[in-house]
Parts: sequence; structure tokens; C-alpha cells
Amino acid sequence: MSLEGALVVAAALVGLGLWGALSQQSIVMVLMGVELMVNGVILAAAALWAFAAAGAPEGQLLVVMAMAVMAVELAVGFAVVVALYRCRQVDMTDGLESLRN
Amino acid sequence: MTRVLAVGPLVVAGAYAAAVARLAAASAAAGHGLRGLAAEPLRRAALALVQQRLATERPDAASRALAPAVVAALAAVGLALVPLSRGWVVVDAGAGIVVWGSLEALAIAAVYLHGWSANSLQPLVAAYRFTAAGLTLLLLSMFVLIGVALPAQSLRLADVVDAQAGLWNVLRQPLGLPLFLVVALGITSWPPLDLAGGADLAGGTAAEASGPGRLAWTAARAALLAAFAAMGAAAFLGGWHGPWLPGPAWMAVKTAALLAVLAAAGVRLAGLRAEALVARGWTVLLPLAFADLAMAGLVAQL
Amino acid sequence: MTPDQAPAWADVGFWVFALAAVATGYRVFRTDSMVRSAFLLLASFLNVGAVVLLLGGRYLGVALVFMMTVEMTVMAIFMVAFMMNPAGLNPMSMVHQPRLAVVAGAGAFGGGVLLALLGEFPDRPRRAGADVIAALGSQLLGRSMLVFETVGVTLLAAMVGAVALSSRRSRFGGPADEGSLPPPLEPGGDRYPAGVVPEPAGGHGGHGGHGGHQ
Amino acid sequence: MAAVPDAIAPLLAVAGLALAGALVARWWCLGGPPPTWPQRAPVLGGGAMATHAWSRYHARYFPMTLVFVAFEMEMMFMYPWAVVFVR
Amino acid sequence: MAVSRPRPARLALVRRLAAAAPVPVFVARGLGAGRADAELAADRRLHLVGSPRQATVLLATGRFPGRLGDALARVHDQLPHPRTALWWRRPGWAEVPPALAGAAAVAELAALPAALVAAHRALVAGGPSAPDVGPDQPPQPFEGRGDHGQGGEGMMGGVPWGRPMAMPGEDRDGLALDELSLDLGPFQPGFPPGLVAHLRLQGEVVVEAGVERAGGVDGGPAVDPVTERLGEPGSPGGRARAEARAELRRVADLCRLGGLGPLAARAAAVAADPGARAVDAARLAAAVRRSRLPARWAGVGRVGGIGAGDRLALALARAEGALARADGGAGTLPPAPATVDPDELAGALAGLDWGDAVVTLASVPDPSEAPRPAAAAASRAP
Repeated sequence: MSLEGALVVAAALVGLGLWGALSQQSIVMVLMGVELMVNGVILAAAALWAFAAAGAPEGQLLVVMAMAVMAVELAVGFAVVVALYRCRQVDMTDGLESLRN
Repeated sequence: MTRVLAVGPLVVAGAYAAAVARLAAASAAAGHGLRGLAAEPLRRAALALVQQRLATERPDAASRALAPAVVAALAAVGLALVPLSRGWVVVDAGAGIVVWGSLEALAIAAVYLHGWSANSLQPLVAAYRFTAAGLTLLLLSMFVLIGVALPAQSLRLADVVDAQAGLWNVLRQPLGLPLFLVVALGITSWPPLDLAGGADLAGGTAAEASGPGRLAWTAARAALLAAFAAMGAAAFLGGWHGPWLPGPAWMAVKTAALLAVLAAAGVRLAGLRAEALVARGWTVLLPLAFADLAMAGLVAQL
Repeated sequence: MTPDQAPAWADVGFWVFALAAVATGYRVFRTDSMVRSAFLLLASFLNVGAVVLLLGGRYLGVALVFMMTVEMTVMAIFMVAFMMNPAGLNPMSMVHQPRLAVVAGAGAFGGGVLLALLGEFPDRPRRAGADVIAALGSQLLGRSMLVFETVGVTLLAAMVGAVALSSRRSRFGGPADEGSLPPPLEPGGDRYPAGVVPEPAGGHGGHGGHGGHQ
Repeated sequence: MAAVPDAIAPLLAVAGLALAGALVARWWCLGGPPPTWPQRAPVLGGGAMATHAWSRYHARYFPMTLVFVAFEMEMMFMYPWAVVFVR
Repeated sequence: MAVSRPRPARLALVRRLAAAAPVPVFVARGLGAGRADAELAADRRLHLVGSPRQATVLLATGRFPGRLGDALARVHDQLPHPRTALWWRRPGWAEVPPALAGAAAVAELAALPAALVAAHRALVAGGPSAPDVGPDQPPQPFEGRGDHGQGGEGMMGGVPWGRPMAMPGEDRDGLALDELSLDLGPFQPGFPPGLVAHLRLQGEVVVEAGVERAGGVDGGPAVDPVTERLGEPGSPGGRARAEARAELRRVADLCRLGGLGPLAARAAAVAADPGARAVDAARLAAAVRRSRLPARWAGVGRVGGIGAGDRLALALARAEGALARADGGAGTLPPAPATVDPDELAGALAGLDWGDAVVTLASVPDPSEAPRPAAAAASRAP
């Protein structure tokens, strides 16, 4: 258990999330990729808080903020998905092209 | 480590107690006697073990196996969190109340997974019904349990019990216990709030479960209900505090009393439909829970 | 004692949970069933939650588990509603620009590893025994009150926005979906393909509803 | 006090052992012969289904879940707040 | 088709305990016996279950002509092994549905509980388990076909694992999500005999419904052996008692559907008691009111002017009045609710959610339930 170890794992999670977010066609799966990236960020923040910030409360706050970001992302993201589906029956990012018209 | 191993018997005893309470309440309400009830859960369990385990045409087998196991594990964690006596608790978590909240959340996820995994309509409908009600009740439970953390100035359950040495929370926050019992019935899907197991859905998420699978599901939920009763006793009824008897005895008595109340409600009251429960949850119960929390805050500052 | 001097079981646990988090995170994008996908992501979060607990975040780890369990259950409900073939009954790969995605993902991982191994981080481990929950509480009520309130307002805005966007009525009061229902699958054809032939009420004999046992 | 809080080991042990125990118990209860096709048809009180039940399921409470998630996140700030509220 | 036998239990103790357990019975209601089986709820040795997956004994009551026979076969095969079937039949019936070919038959309601218990004990002790009726084939052949050999084509096409996937349909909500179409019944718990609902669902909500009385309205003479035996032909007291009994059976059914098993047992006990007094029905009615079930169902299933909650209350009031009359008193007997035309019933189902739809279907008065003079029934019997 070390800072480096935790950061490498966090990097792996962020990388996986980025790969998923970029490769998936469906909007909901893109959201999943973003969530996985935030998962990595949370791990990195927690590790930095534990090993490099002397347990400063701001470190904890950062983690809680990341969770809040995820909640907002999820709420707004899904609301947009519902709205899009309602008017266009679109659930793919590729399908969004047609919205520009 | 020995304490960790003690959780196994606790889970079994809890499931058995919840089952007997339910059978006794049903028997009394039907006008039958209470004779032979002690062995009744064992007989039903034995029958389930002789029956064949069925599956649907194309189920999600892994989820189907996982869901009851997760609920059983949650029941174990729940019973491990509750202090049974002064200084005797298996998991003395500093954020015990938050652990309890995440346990409820995981229970909702497990029930959803159970209903989904069968690939059959009635379990699926039950899973969605339950999730709507479960999420609403989860919010209630957060309010109510934050309320008990206020006088203790701690999220640790041992501190919550200690803070009730003089005055039990059920008197300080009279709305807390009834709301928590509603949450207990809803999250464990126990009658009358058995949204995951409605009679109109042929048994809900368990409609396709037979034999050992059904036994595991029922027993795990019974153990979870016992964990809720123990938590209610610790958070509102002063836990192991009480005169004359030793601490664990008080815990057992209070837990059994709450189980009896929950079981009696199940056989004498008709349940609410999911839609009605969600509507009342947000418009009536949530304001009540908020009032409970506000009152807890005021009383704690006095 | 510092986290560096954590007991051996904690070291083992750390790597078990960390690898499980990565493995389940990978499986998220490699499974056909959307529900499995959501719950695999939940498993990844649970494992990270366990790691955070081992790092000493006794509130953070549990809060992560709590929040993410709920979010992933909601995620599953939305995925089932809005994705075709949500159970993956017909295995399907729905990806685009796979090469770019792999390169970007690997790049992010590589960058992170470089940063982790070469970066200069102060060695200031968390003090054992501090009440981390109370510290966070004081922070929220004290110096970071502004952050706390900003987040509160943002969440409120998210709530309002979510309801406005996802409920049926548009803000102009009329049905938001007027005239936007999907066309029939074939021009001028039956709206109900494959197995969803509507039955006329009442007069319906034989095996109408079901797929025909043979 | 150890660097890892005291309660973490028993917490993870209880959760892990219980989960493993429940899964092993399931494996131990064999549950008879594998079901045949007619046994596996979904239960509808003698009725039958045209399609798989797995489908794009209209939950009808989508806005409620989103409000719930945002609300719950607010509540997550309340837990640490409750600890220091009285001080 | 392999005849599956249960794995011998490892321990004799497990079997002994299992044999002593309350017998899980799944009831398939045929034509001609009404809701008489609801009275079995009064017996402690029995456990009426909601899903065939739970049962060891399938109890078939009455006749199963045509489609009812197919449905019976389907339910029969859904029971786990060890399983058996028991048929409550009149000796005169010639036509035997395939699912009941080897089933033991019982002619008297009073003899049923003992027969069910005996059948269960014999099964658990290692007796032969009933083989499947249907062929061991998927609903549609699929193996080796399609893109991945699972029978599917493309994203949504084909028959993966033997069934097609649901396709989208429009909805009142404006979201075009998938629509499920199915037949529910005739053996869904609480349904009147022979009732099949054809439903199209969006989520839990019924988009469109059809109602069919499989086998026709009651499909022939009412031969409720119990009612016949009780109602001394022609005597007004006997007729009133039979009427009360039919109402109490319906009350038992509805309580069970409302999740109140113990109250169902009480209603069944009053129904089965030949010496029941009006005061018993009044006590039962008070307990049902206290459970708030009629209030919960107040707005549910309004067909023909009244809802399910009112129908439950009316059934209780009618039972009380009829029992008072049977004892020679001057009980007020409210008029029976009119039976509902299937098309009107189907129209009322659209827009309801699943729970309300099922309660509606279970609570509307069915033509087959109307008690008729025993003499008339006897004269029409074959």
C-alpha cells in the first residue's frame, strides 16, 4: 500500500474510463465511462489525502466534491437522455448529428 | 476473529426469530393456536431443500445466485454493526450509521437484481415497484438516522447507544422509531410493505424461485429484518441499557419486541401500492422525517 | 504509525481490491447485458471504496459505497429503459473509433503512471488517530462553507433541471412530444412488428398472444 | 492505534465471509435435476408471453430517481455535519 | 423427455421434517367449481401458494375444456419435482385433460385436505414425481441459428433462446419504449374460473386489454358439489347459506390477493362452517375494515359503478345478511352487483397498472359465480 501503487491503479481506472467513453456509441455507456474516470480521480484524491496531504480535511472535501460532480453529471445527463429520447428516439451519440439541423 | 465468527449464529438466530414472529402473528390473526410453531420454519426449510431448483428459459444465472447471497451478507454486516452489550460489538465502525445506509442501498440493488435476473414479467414488475419505494424509503432512513447521530455527536453506533443512558431516543425523537420501522418493512420487502413480493404478482421477484433458491431468498430477507429490528432497538430503544437484566438480554428482548410489532403489522394491515407509497413517502413521510431531524437538532442543542 | 506501516493484511487487501476494481472496470465495457454492465461498474466502485477504507477514509469509503450503489441502481434503470436490447440477448458490439479510444485510454494510463512514478509528492502521511469525520464536518461548517453552499445550490439546480427535462410537459405547458412519435417501421405499415401484434379487445381466440409452442 | 482504522478488518471479514458462505451454501444445495424446457416457461398463471420479459422497461418514475440522487448527495454532506452540529 | 426423480435427500430427518411441513398447493381453477377451493385456506395443514414454482401438489378443480387444458398443462410442468396433481372432479366427467391423465381424483371438498396431505407425504417420502406433459423443446427452435448461434439476428431480430424480443410501441407518456404482450391467467391467483386477460403492457401499465372467458361462460352446468350438498334443494335457508358461502369464498380470495393471508383463512373458516352465524361474518367484516383493505382499493377497478373496495365490502355485507336469513332472521341482503360484460371490463383495464388490473379482474363478479338453485343445476347435469 503506497502512494505510487494507488496512483497507478487510479491511472488504470481513468484510462479504462476514457477508453470506454470514447469507444462507446450509446450516450448512457459514455456516461458510464465518465463515471469510471471519476472513480479513478476519487482513488487518486484519497491516496494523496492519506499519503501526501497530512490528512488535511480539504483532501476529504475534494473526494466528496468528486462524488457530487458525479451525482450532478448523472442527474443532468439522464435528464438530457430522457428529453432526447422523447423528441428524437435517439440514444446514440452518432444520432446527435441530426440534431444540428 | 472469534467475534467475526459469532456473526454466523447471529444471522441464523435472527432469520429464525423473524420467521417465527411472522408465523405466530399469522396464526394468531387467523384464529389458530400457536402450537407447533417453533419447528415450523425448520419444516418449511426442509421442504425447500428437497424441492428442485428451477430456472427460466434464459435467466441471468450469476445475478440470480448473487442476489440472495448479497442480502445474506448485508444481514450479517447489519447484525455485526449493532452493539449487543457494553463494549461488545463485532464491527465498531466509526461511521456505523453511514455503513447502515449503504447496507440499505445495497439491499435495494440486490432486490432489483433478483427481480431482473429471472427474465420473467412478474419478477421484473416487482423489481421496479420495489426500487421506486426503496429509494424513497432510503431517503427517510437517512434523515431518521442522522437524527440519532445528533445527540451522540458521533456516527458510531456504540456512541449512539451510550448517549441514551439517561433518555432513550424513542422519547427524544418520537417520530424516529415509527419511521424507521416503515423503512425496515419496505427495504426488507416484508408484509405489509412487501413490494418485491406482491400477491398480485404471484410472489414478485421470487415468483420464479423454487426450492433452495426461494429458501435462500426468504431466509436472507428474514435475517435482514432481524438486523433492522436490532438496529431499531439500538438506535431508539436504548440498546443494551436497562435495569435488572444483563445487556445482551435487553437487546434480545427489545429486538424480539420490535420483530413482534413488525410481524403484527404484516398480518393485520393491508399494504400500500408502490405508487401510493412513493407519493406518501415524498409528501407525508419525508416532511415528517424532516420534522424529526429538526426536533432532534433542537433537543440536542438544549 | 503511518499508512506506510500498515499491517501486511492491509497491503494484501489493497492489491486484491485494487485489481478487482480494475478488472470489473474493464468488464463494464465488455459485457452484453446493460444491467450487468451497471452492476460491474458498481463492483468497481465498491472495490475502490474498500481501498479508500484501507487508506483510512472511514467516512469517505463508506460514503462512496452508499452514493455509488444508489447511482448505479438508477443507472441500471435508465440503461434498461433507453438502450436497445438491454439484456444483450443478441450479443452486440456498439463501438465506434475503437483505435482512437484505445490509444487515448492507453495514453491516459501511461501519463498517469509516469506522473505516479516520477512525480514529486510530499511525504506527509495522515496522522493516525485523528477524527477524520469531525474534521470533515468542521470543514464543511467552517472554512468551506462557501463550497458546501455552492454544491448545495448546484444540486438543487440539477434537481430542478432534471425534472424539467425529463418530465412530460415542456415549460410551455403543452406536451413536449406533440407530433414527434416515431413513424411506423414500414411506411404506412403496421406499427407493431415481431410478436407485438395488438389483439382486438375481447374477441381473440387460439394462441394469439404467445410465440407458438411447437 | 493502527494506521488502518480498527473496524475495517472485521467489516471486510464479515462481509466477505458471509458472501462466500452464502455462495458456498448455494453450491452445496444441488437442487435436483436441471429443469426441462416446459418447466422453464415463465410463470403467468397458465398464460404465456409473446416475447422475452427483458425489454426497454418503462419505469415511469425517471424524474423521481434523478431528484433522489441529487437529494441524497446533499444528505451525504449532512452526516459529517451531524457530528459537529452540537459543538 | 426424462422422467426426473428428486435427488434422494441426504438425511432422513430432512425428509421427515419436509413431510410435516404445510402442503404447498397451487390451485388451478377449472369450470364448474366456482371459487370453492378458497375454503382450503382455513386448513392449517395446507399452504395455498401464489406461484406453481413453490408447490408440491397441483390441485385442479372442475373441468378443463379446450384452452383451459393447454393452460393446465403449462402450469403442471412449471411445478418443481417432486410434484403431483390432484383432481377435484365429478364422477360423470368423461373428458380428461392430458395434465390430469395420471392424477388421483377426489369427489368431495371435505375429503380434499386429507388427500392433499397424503399426496404430499407420499411424494416427499420418495414417491414417483409426475413427468412433464409438454415436449422438452424451447418455445421456438433456435439452436445453431442466427449471428451467434443463439437464434437471434442483428440487434433485435430473430428468436434468441426461443423467443422474439419485445418491440417499441407508443405510450401515453410520449416515450416509445418496449411493449410486452401476454396472456395472464386463467390460473392467476384470485381470478374467477376460466378468465384469461390478454394484455399489452408498457412497463407496469396496461396499454390495451382483452378479456376472454376460456371455455365460455362457465362452460356448462354449475356443479359445485358443496353448494349442492349444503343447500337442501328448494329450502330458502339452504339457498341463503349457499349464497353467503359464495360471498365468503370471494372475500377469502380478495384478502389473499390483498396480502392478508390470515384474514383469508378466517373468511374461509366462516365459509366452511355449516353452522356459521351472521355475527361471525360481522366480526370478519370488522377485521377486514380494520386492515384498511377496502379503503386501499376504494378507487381501484371502477367497473359498473363500483370499485374493488366497494365490492369487497359488499361481499361481506351480503354474507352477513344471507347468514342472518339462513338462521331465519330478517337480515338485509343488498343486491348482488351486476356481472360485467367482457368488453366493458377490458375497456376498464386500459391505463391501469398491473396491481389494479389484477385486482379488478379478480373482483368483478363472474357469471360462473352466481349461485343457482341446486335443483336446477342437478337437472342440467349430464
